[in-house]
Amino acid sequence: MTHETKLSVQNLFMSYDGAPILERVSLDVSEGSFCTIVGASGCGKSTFLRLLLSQERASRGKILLDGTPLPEEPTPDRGIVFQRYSVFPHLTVAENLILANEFEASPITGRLFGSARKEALCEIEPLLERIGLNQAANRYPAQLSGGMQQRLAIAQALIKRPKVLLLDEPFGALDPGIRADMHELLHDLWRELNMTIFMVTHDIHEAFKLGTRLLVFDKVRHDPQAPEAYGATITYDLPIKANDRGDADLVALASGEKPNTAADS
Amino acid sequence: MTHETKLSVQNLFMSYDGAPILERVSLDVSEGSFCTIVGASGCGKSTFLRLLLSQERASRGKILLDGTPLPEEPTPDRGIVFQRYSVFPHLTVAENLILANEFEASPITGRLFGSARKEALCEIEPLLERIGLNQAANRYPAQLSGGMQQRLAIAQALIKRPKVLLLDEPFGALDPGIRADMHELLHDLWRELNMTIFMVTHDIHEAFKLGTRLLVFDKVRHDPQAPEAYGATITYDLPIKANDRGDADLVALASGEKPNTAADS
Amino acid sequence: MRIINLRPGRLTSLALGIVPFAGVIIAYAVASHYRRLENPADKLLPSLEKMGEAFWRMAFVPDRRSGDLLLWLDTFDSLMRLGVGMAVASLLAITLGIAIGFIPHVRSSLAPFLATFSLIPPITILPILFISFGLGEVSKIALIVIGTAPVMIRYTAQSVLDIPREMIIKAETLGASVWQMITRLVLPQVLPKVISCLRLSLVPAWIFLISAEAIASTSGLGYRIFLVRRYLAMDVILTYVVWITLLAFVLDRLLLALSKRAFSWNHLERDSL
Amino acid sequence: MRIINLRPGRLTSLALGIVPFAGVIIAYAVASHYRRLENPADKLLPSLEKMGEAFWRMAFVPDRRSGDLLLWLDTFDSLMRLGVGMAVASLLAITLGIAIGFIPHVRSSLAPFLATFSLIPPITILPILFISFGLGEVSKIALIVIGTAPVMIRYTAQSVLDIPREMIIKAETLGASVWQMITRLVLPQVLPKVISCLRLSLVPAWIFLISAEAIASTSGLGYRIFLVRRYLAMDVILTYVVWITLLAFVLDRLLLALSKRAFSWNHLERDSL
Amino acid sequence: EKTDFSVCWSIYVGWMPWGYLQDSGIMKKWADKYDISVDIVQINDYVESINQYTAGQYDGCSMTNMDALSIPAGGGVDTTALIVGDYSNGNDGIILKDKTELAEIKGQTVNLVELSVSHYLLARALDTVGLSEKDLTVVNTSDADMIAAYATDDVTSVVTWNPLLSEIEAEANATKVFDSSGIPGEIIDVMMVNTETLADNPAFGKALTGAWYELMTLMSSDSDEGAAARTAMAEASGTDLPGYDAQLATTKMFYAPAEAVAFTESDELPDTMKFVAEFLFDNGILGEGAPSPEFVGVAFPDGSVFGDEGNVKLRFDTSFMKMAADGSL
Ligand SMILES: Nc1ncnc2c1ncn2[C@@H]1O[C@H](COP(=O)(O)OP(=O)(O)OP(=O)(O)O)[C@@H](O)[C@H]1O
Ligand SMILES: Nc1ncnc2c1ncn2[C@@H]1O[C@H](COP(=O)(O)OP(=O)(O)OP(=O)(O)O)[C@@H](O)[C@H]1O
Ligand SMILES: [Mg+2]
Ligand SMILES: [Mg+2]
Repeated sequence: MTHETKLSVQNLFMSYDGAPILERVSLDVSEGSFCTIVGASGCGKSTFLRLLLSQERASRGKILLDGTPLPEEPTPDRGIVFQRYSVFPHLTVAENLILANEFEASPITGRLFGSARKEALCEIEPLLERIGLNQAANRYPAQLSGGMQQRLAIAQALIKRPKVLLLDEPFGALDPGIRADMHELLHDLWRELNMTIFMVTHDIHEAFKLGTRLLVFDKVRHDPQAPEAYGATITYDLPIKANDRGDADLVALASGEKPNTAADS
Repeated sequence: MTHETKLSVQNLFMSYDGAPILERVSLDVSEGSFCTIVGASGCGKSTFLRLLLSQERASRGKILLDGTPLPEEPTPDRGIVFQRYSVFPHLTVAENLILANEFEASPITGRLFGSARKEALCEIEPLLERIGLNQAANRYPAQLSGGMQQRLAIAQALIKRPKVLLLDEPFGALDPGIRADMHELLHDLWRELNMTIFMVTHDIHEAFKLGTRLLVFDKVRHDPQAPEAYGATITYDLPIKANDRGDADLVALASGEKPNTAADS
Repeated sequence: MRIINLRPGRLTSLALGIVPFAGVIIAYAVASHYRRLENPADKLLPSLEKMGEAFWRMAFVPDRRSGDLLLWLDTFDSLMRLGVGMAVASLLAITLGIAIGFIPHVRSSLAPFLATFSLIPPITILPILFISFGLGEVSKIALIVIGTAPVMIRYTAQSVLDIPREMIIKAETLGASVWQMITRLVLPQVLPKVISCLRLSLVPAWIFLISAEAIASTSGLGYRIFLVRRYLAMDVILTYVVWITLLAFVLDRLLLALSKRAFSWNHLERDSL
Repeated sequence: MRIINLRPGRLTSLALGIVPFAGVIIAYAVASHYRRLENPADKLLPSLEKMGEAFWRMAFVPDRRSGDLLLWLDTFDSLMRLGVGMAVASLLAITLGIAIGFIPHVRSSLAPFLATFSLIPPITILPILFISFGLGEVSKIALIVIGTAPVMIRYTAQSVLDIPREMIIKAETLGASVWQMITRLVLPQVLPKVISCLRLSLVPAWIFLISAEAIASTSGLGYRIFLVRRYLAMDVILTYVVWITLLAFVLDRLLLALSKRAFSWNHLERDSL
Repeated sequence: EKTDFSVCWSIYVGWMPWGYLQDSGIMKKWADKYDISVDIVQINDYVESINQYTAGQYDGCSMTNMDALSIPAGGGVDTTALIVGDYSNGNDGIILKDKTELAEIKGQTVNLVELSVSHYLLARALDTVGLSEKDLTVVNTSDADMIAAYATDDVTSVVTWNPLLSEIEAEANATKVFDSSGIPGEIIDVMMVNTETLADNPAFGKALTGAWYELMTLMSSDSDEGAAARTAMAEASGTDLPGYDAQLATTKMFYAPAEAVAFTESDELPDTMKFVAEFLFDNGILGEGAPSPEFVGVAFPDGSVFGDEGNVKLRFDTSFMKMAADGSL
């Protein structure tokens, strides 16, 4: 694992319709980091990911990827798993997974035929098995439970082996057994591909278990008369050492100390 | 807390389009229990809640509430929080919360006016504060983040103080701080109203922290050739004593022992 | 950057929007010019000045026979018919649409009939309409209603069916009666859909109005077009067509503004055309 | 139990569905009976047998003048026109609809024009259609296309806009080019919508077809209806109306079946009318 | 006892007086005289007006002799020709594009309103040059679109009536090769009324006839009032006075009731009706399952009957026009 700066966020401001959401966010992330992001609901975590993905443009500030400004639109070097809408409803599970392959292989039709298609389908077999969907390979997303859909979405985002992976509460809808499996899958791929991961989660245990770095978003300034007046920023930025993971004290500390807007208001 | 049987499920079978989802589910739940339900994704937990709500009719078997068969349709004695779609998009936060009140107060218009409305709005102030939405009282759900919407949904379900409350992964989208607050709120109300609660969750810690009884759903019979051939049933039914809660060993046991379809297949 | 991620600025957007309009006007002017070169008295594609004159004459010069300002008289009469027709159709859409979409028994009973009925091209049964409703205002309004209501009812019923089942169940657990669900949940969620459907139905409504006025009427925009068509007075016809289009446009925008004002919650999430 | 939770069984459902049809037929038979009591040769509401005879005559007795079986000839010609017209309209809807919905610059350029153009009642500009497309088949098809395409294009464009932005972004992260997104994501997700829109457009398409055939034609269902209207042969007219309705119904069902077969993923989630 | 009557009419040169009767109050004056009320309603669509009359919505309607025979009479509604207003004397015609002889129509497609008087005129014209309908193709074209249709290249010949006829004739490449002055007195414009209603309420017939001939006198006069009346009619039909006068010139108006009586009682009328009945029968539109052209009976003023005497449904009756001629209304 190198420690070169992969991604650098410099004094980022973001507002929607004049209401500031994020302010003065600065961050340097080295290649191969696994940043887990926690924060109060509605504080702008998803917005931050959208900025990293170039889905939205920051009001002010810069984001550098490998030292150059981010491309102006989403590119395959940054994968994403959203809270919802992440899989294509008109494609079966298997088709969802070979899609990226098809895009790459045939620029005109965007489709594989015959043996090439068979091969692509074979290639995803192990992945299907790993996410426990091999029996459902020919079902459409609408025929899957919410959890199964989310597993598919994660697998789909991993298939292009992106250098930067953005995850927005990807495991929220999964049961603990599958979740543990997905953790493992994600962890292995992270190591394998030396990905830089940003993951928003509400589960502080998960944040500690997976992350190498924990980012806590919150508002530092707060005007009780106008709670919308200020945006959130990174209030804690904790490196997590391997032996910290699962450390119950730290967990308690982090959950206890994390400031809570709802309780304030 | 009384120990009278509140809800009794007798040999329940449920299938969709011929595919069995649940089979031979039997259960007696005493009044004031807090049953947490875990199980593999897609195994039928939500389906079980739908049956308890009378949203669906079982293929076979009986469900008795206070010794009499369930009403044939949802009634205010059983509240519900779904994974999605639980709040009304055309009403503001405050209007969502006074709606039940309005239904009760005016059978014809279903609407309160003038001072009655003011009073109703006042009444919900403390609740709004408790769920941290008092600043957002006049916003529409589409203007809230996912987590805020879910908090509103929970508050809305609690407002009729139902005897039985059904929760389908209600805290999946919440961050830990708010989640802890909501736990507290739910726990207090459960005590206060002596509700019987069924909560589906994917967080085994949450299941142990809140529940008095843990139900694990899984398939007992499994045909590798036809994984859809059999339905799930209750494979573990563990009473949780107050001092068990948070017991790390038990947590590990439950998460480790929970059979996992995805890993099998 | 991919073209789908490039958003034109305000000015570019305006300029782009004007291009096709300008194109059509220029194409018309050129075609008209060449036709008039061949035959200076050509009636089919009159010059733009001539259309302007026709507009002036119809709008501001009192008719010799009746002393009326014909354009305003026609507009008023047509809009009255259209307004009443669309109001009746909307009312039917709301009542029947909700009943069909919300109550399974009503759905079983009326949905197949309505589906069938909506397939009958109303102009084929015009004689029956005229005989049932007479040749007065009622039959013109009836044609508009018969022509637009079935689609509006179906669309409304579908919107009711599209309300997530979970919301209805939630309402039941909040103790709502069927009537309360209708007034507090279904109606408010469906009204913006009714308005969009109304906007879509305006075009067929105009067509039916004009057809009806061409058959039995002594005023109205459709009547005037019919009357001057036999002399191929295209200057008047085209002026009226532009005027009708303008009226339709204004109505459409008014309805959109109404919807945005009255149902702001429905316009929060995404772009619409 | 609330009425909204009571679902009628299959038989009840069937019986309920038949009631309104039976009601209309009985009402007609009674009205017809009383009219014929007064004037046995009444043409306005012929008896059901007479309509049966008319059907037999049109379908199986060669015409005295031409020797053709008129019903089949008319049906074939009309369906050809309708088919070509709808095919062209669908093609326009898919190409322009996707361009407008997907590419902001095209949207800025064409959306306002299209919105305006769709407001013009096509029957008012028939003379211009004639000089552009002649008086043959092309102008009839053009009338159908002009009448239905704008709505279909708008609807398709709106469907494209309604695709969650997240999916497009996901596709971008999977390395899709704009063209690939169109062919693999937008088109497949929009096609079922185009088919539903096509189903909805069939009714106006029939109306425009019949209007077009009334203008200048030697065959077709609309031609026959307008021709026999000249001697109030309501037996033929009503037979043709029933026949058109039947054809429209069959087309509608065929399109639905096609959609269910080709886009099964789109029909998994909820009830539709 | 009925006191409220209504008649309908559609826009055509010979029928514009009906609209003027209503607007000017002449009709009301005459109706008041007989203690009844008569409403004169304009219907834009000619066929629709006849259909409405046939369906019983109106007590009378202006139409041609041919349409009276095929629609109301053929439909079993006993109908009386109350006022024979005019016949077409050049008002209907055949126009060829870039051709000058009627015989050149052979092999062409001819645009006309099928089964209308235009169609009849064509059949009669073809007779004169030894052709028949089989020698050409008839394309049904709605009258409202006729002028625009002529402007397209597809159309090479049309049969139509005024004002469309003169509009098309004004085109440089148009030649009128035949018109109704070639078959004078065969295309007759008549106010038809329901026989039963008329029999029960002679006052209705009297009021209509009285009002009509009062206006005829006014209209035919050279006075300013006459010109004003004609101007009003011109504008109601969408043209101006010279345009309307041009149309009147090709219409043989019976301004004097005596002329109309003479025409109706002439020997030519039965022959004309025979031609018409044969034409209708050949085209299969003479009533349901008509076994022969004589299926519907037509009674003439002298009591003679053409066709089935047991099924007389169209009656030419001069008694009311005679009253007008005698000044006894
Ligand atoms: N498109 C938008 N327009 C206007 N405001 C928005 C928009 N999207 C989000 N917001 C607002 O921005 C704030 C942050 O939203 P965001 O979705 O980033 O929160 P979050 O931290 O992801 O919350 P959660 O944990 O609930 O998902 C919220 O207050 C929300 O209301
Ligand atoms: N309406 C339906 N028709 C057919 N099958 C259904 C329907 N609803 C659910 N299923 C199937 O029933 C099974 C159980 O679904 P259910 O939603 O109860 O799972 P779950 O345990 O709640 O899963 P998750 O934890 O992912 O929410 C799944 O296999 C699903 O595909
Ligand atoms: Mg978020
Ligand atoms: Mg579930």
